[in-house]
Amino acid sequence: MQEAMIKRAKELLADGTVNRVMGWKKGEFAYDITPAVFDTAEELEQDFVCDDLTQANVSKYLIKESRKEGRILAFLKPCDTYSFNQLIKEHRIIRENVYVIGIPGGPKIDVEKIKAKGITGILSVKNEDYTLKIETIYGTETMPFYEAISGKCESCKSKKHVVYDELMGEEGDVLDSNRFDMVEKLENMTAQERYDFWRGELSKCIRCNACRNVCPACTCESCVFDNPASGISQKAAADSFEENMFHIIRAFHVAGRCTDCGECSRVCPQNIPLHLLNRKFIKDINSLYGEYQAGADTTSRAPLTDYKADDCEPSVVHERGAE
Amino acid sequence: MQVNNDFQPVIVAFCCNWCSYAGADLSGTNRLNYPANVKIIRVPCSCRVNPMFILRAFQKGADGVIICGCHPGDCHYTSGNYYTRRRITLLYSMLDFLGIERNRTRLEWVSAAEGAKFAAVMNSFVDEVKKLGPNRRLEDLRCRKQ
Amino acid sequence: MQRIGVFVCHCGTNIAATVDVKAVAEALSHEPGVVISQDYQYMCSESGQDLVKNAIKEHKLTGVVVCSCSPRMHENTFRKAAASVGLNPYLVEIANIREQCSWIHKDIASATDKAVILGKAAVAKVHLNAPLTAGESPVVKRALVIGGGIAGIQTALDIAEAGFDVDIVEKEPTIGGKMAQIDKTFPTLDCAACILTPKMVEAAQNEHITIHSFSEVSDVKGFVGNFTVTIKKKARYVDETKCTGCGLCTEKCPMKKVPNEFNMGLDNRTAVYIPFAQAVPKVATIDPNYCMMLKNGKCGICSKVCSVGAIDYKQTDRFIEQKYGAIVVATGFNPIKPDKYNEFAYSICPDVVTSLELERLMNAAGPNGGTLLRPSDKTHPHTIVFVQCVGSRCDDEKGKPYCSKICCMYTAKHAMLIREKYPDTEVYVFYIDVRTPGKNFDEFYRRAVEQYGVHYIKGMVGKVMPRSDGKIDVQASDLLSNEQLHINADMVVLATAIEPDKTARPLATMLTTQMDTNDFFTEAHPKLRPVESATAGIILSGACQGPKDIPETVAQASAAAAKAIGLLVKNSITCNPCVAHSDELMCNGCSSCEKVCPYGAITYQDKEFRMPDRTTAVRRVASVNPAVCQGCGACTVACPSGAMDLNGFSNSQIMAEVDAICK
Amino acid sequence: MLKIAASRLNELFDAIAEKQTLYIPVDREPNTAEYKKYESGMTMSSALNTVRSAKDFFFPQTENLAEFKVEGKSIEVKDIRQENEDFVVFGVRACDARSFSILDKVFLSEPVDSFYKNRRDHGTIVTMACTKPAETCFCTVFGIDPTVPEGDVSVFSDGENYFFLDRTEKGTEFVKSVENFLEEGDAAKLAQVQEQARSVIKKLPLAGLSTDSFGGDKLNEHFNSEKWAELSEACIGCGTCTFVCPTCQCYDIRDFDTGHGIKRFRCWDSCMYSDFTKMAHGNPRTSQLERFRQRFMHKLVYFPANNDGEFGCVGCGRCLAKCPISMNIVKVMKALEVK
Repeated sequence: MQEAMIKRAKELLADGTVNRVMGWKKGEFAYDITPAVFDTAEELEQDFVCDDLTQANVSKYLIKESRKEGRILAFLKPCDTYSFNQLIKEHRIIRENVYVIGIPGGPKIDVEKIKAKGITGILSVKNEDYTLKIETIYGTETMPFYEAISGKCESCKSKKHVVYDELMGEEGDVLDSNRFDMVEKLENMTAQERYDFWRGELSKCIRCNACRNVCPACTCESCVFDNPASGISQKAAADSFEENMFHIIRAFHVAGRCTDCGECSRVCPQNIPLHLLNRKFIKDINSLYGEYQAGADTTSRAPLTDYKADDCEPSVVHERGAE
Repeated sequence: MQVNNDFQPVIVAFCCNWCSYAGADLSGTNRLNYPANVKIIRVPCSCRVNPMFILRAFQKGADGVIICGCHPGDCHYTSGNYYTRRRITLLYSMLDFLGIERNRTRLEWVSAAEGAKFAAVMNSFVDEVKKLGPNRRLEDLRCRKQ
Repeated sequence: MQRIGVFVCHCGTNIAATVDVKAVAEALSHEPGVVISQDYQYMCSESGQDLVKNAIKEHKLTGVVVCSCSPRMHENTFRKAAASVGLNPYLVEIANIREQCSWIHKDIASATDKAVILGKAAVAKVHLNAPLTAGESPVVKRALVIGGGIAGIQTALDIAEAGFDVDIVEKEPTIGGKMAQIDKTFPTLDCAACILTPKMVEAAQNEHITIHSFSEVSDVKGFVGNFTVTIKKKARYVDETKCTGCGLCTEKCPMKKVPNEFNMGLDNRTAVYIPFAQAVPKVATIDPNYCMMLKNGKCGICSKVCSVGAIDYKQTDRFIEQKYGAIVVATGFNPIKPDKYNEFAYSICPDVVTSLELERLMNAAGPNGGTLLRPSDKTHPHTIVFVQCVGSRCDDEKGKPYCSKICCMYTAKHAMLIREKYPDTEVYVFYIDVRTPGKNFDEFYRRAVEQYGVHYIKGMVGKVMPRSDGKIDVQASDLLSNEQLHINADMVVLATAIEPDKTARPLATMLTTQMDTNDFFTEAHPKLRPVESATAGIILSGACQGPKDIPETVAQASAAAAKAIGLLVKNSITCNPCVAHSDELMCNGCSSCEKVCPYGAITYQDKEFRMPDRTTAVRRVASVNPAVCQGCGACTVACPSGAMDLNGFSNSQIMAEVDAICK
Repeated sequence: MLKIAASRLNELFDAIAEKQTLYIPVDREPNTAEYKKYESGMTMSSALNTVRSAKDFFFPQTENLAEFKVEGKSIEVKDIRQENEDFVVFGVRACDARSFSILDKVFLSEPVDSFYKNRRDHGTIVTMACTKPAETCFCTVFGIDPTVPEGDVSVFSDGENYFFLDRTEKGTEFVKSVENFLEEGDAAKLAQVQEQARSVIKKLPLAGLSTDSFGGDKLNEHFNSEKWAELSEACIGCGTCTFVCPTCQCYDIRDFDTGHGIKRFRCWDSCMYSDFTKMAHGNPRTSQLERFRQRFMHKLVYFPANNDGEFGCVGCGRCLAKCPISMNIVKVMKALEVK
């Protein structure tokens, strides 16, 4: 696929359809892949990469890129197209300036999962018939492919591209995913158990803002948490409350806008399952106000800027099972 | 559950100007008693209540937060309370998800004519929060009174 | 540094009996920024206000906190007082220590503590208050009246009388509305047409009034003083400016089997028609559902006979745009169709009619030329049963929960008219209650019973069954004698509930006005502002606001006109300064705020900005029209970045109050 | 050399913890370690390093500096220092151990940061020699020998035993305080383990990285380099690299209104943030390119310029592993390298 992508990108550069290509660039090892903009065929030949370890969602970069001169080619995985569409809806990306090629999605491999097996000194990772062959400085290691699947791909919601100018590979379907299982598991716990779970997770937060800054829904010119005039700006969580505050407000601000791309949890250096907060909102919205998938289209009214006269009362929360 | 009678919870009530604040006034005019723990903040519409305000109240030492607005369909601004209802439902659900006691938060519709309801709601909410005891799960320790 | 004055009111003993006002004043004097803290017997009195004014001058106050009764009571009083000595009125805050403190608490210690906290919250807020200046927006000196019934006509005439231009938009080909269909009016029994038609003519001839008949409002933009309305002039296939209303086309039209809606479908009209003789404008209209020419291009007779060449088969809907300063809604009512009530056999028996149908049956211009005959066999009815509250005061979904108000009186009128004209006819009225409040109303009803011998029976009609001999068996219960009755009737008249016109709901959405669950427009205040809607500049006239009889409708119509005139005489209106505003540097143009704004006050524009890194960029940013914004604050919460904030209730002000309360 | 059998390590921990607070790295998840206050029964992590560095012990992410008690119009200043307790950090790697001396240059030079100094004075650092470095390791580039870490006490493992080498006065005192748990041991196998580690270190993929192109005198070569645009292009401006970095030492001081007073605290700041060093007129570095450049110029040019050629990086590799977009100091050095 990578070769075909480079070939197609070079064609589109050559015929003037686009003047730049948004993709990913090889790193020092197998896994340290960086989103990058390529201007020439030579650069593409040299550095372009799109393999099992290429996870980053590049939609957010297109906010800026689509405002530059000329048109940019962007390779988007199915999940990335949802983010892209949502950004179109919010008038953040200028659609005409992006040429979208839909590429097949995952499952992608997360190197963290390989490292968690105690494998270190990783030089290269190859998928040989669903067995990963990992070259390390200490020799060759193997592990089953499925044990290294990235968290965001484990509960993939859709293999369908919701927006593209052309497709490479076959189009997939919206999947019946198990993505709410963990949310449900938490819902079925007692309040004390939930409290303990989240305290354990959120207390790890170092407020590096990686989740926020990578999030394609967090596109404010100035975040409330960076703006001293907001009264809640913080540079660090000086108390457990502030850890809660940051993550609750962030989840609330992206509620109805989060496409569940999973980048927040992927980039968290402390492995906090932040996507569960967003998924909780998605699950609530689906069950209380009707199925809604942010980014599935560019016209529908978002659940929090919409209402029905007979919406449920907040007492639905209070009437749930015992605390 | 053990009820600590000495515990005097701090209750913040956000009331919309057109219905609930007037309802609160009416409950005063009719001399209907409710505990002094309840302190009202006047907002133009319940939809002015930002989730940040609710969290801020808990941070700074509130033990319960209640939002009151016009009945659905009666909003002075036509649709404000409908947005409130969605936002607050989701927020309360999230707080519950994080294990924060769900009875510390409430949303009630109180019209300008419902002075008696206002007093009844406040009485029951204060009782509820008293049963729960001080807010510990969503407090900022730095703000705890020495 | 702020210089804040705190003024604690005793309100006689209203506050002072439960709150230690001196302690409150003392406690608040220690708050940061407070330079003077005083208490006084009656702060709202002349001398109390002077105390505040003098303190503002003497201590050069930058903010004032009055601890007193509800701000809903005296906020304006103290704001005016402050303004009179040069302090911006929006630098005054009220701490409500009466309704929300002294009146609800009995224990002095806890009430005093609470009063101090409420005072601290107000001080904390006033620290962040900004001087606000109410903006002004110009008023377009023209009014729109939607609906051309008696309500709309009266409102338009009164507005025109004051010298302002006013347009009437009427969806039917003629103005006149329901009153034009009515035969006689209660309680005077004078002829409806005789008193209505002169008014219709007056409206048509008034130089200030423009009538857009056969037209609808299709879009409303703008705000009080400056509405832009799009009016759809539906194609009537007749050039209004040429048609003289001679009626020749209607005589010659071969399509004569069109149900005549003016006569409630009890007779027929032609495809090209003038609804009734006194129609205004007296212009023909072609019904495209029946016209052979419009349907299949075969006919064209009307065009041939028209001597002025007014027929225009190619006419299409036209849209005109007009600016208005005020809009009066007078969309009126309709009787409900009683076909859901199987027990009354309305759908299966032609001799079961509604009251409005009876009006037409008795009207000289009606299908029978004014002689009351049964619709089925055109014979004279000898026994007539009136059924009250059909669909009114109804618990189930078939009807309406409210009392339709006018039925008791018009039924008395009908009964009386029938007994007067046809003394051999027995008239029975089945009622739940007879409600006749109103000038000369109860006397009128008593005349029906006492003078005209109408049989009023308190009870319910259980079943109406048409019999094979043409008679109608009416089964009913007499609640007073507790007997079951069978009446062998010739006709049954149903006093059906009235409901708002179906066009009202979409109109309310366009106007951003509120409606109740029954689709009646909601007034701004049920007692004190009964003719205005809560949306500034939208005024209510007639039955669109609730069931009304003619005198009440006319009274409200004139009241609505007074409100419209009150607006139009102003050159500009003062806007509420507590409105939202967007910080363009923070706005990311996502449109969340725009979507939740009930007034359409937020628009977006692409603006060029100098970015922090010294480049320029075009960004889409929100801006709020302060004249349209009503200050609800929905947008401020929808905005994730906090770019949107609300004057007078800013994020920081509310959080300062929260902090002060939670201390 | 004094040693303790690996099986008896927890006995030693229990003994230390009895006298003072002890922190050891423990596994939170497989191969994800964090320092925790030792409680009896905890197992020391075998992971190469912790996600967060050990700088927290001397320069915590947030630290209260003072409290102002406010009552009405009166303000009273209260001393709320909390950094006066002795503690031991066990298991610090060579890279982090070197980071302390870098931080010392910042915080212990005049004017001395008394909060930092107090914590330094009260802390004993027990380091642990590396035996199995990762692909992201490049400490040797900065002259660090991970097989012989600095610290008050260095500990070496041969798989069966832990050997103790006291290197400072404080270290000697520490070893003395636990000497009845230690015994003289044969370090022959240790030398073998060390030799093996050194041979791996030589072969590490980043071992060839050179600092020759960098240093205090290289300002003009790099500041205006065209490479910064491309390098910073993907940077999302988060603070992950600075917060996991053992040598990043920027902080902000803020006041928090508690309702009954003000708590003045300092907290880590990141030069990657758009509001870093924001002043009345705005931020002096207005683009992400400038912020990005600042971080790497600081580590590779400005810091050595002010600190006798010492670079502001210890090659721990944390930013390589944690950067959300995998841009890091190694890629920057390679791109800017003058060949």
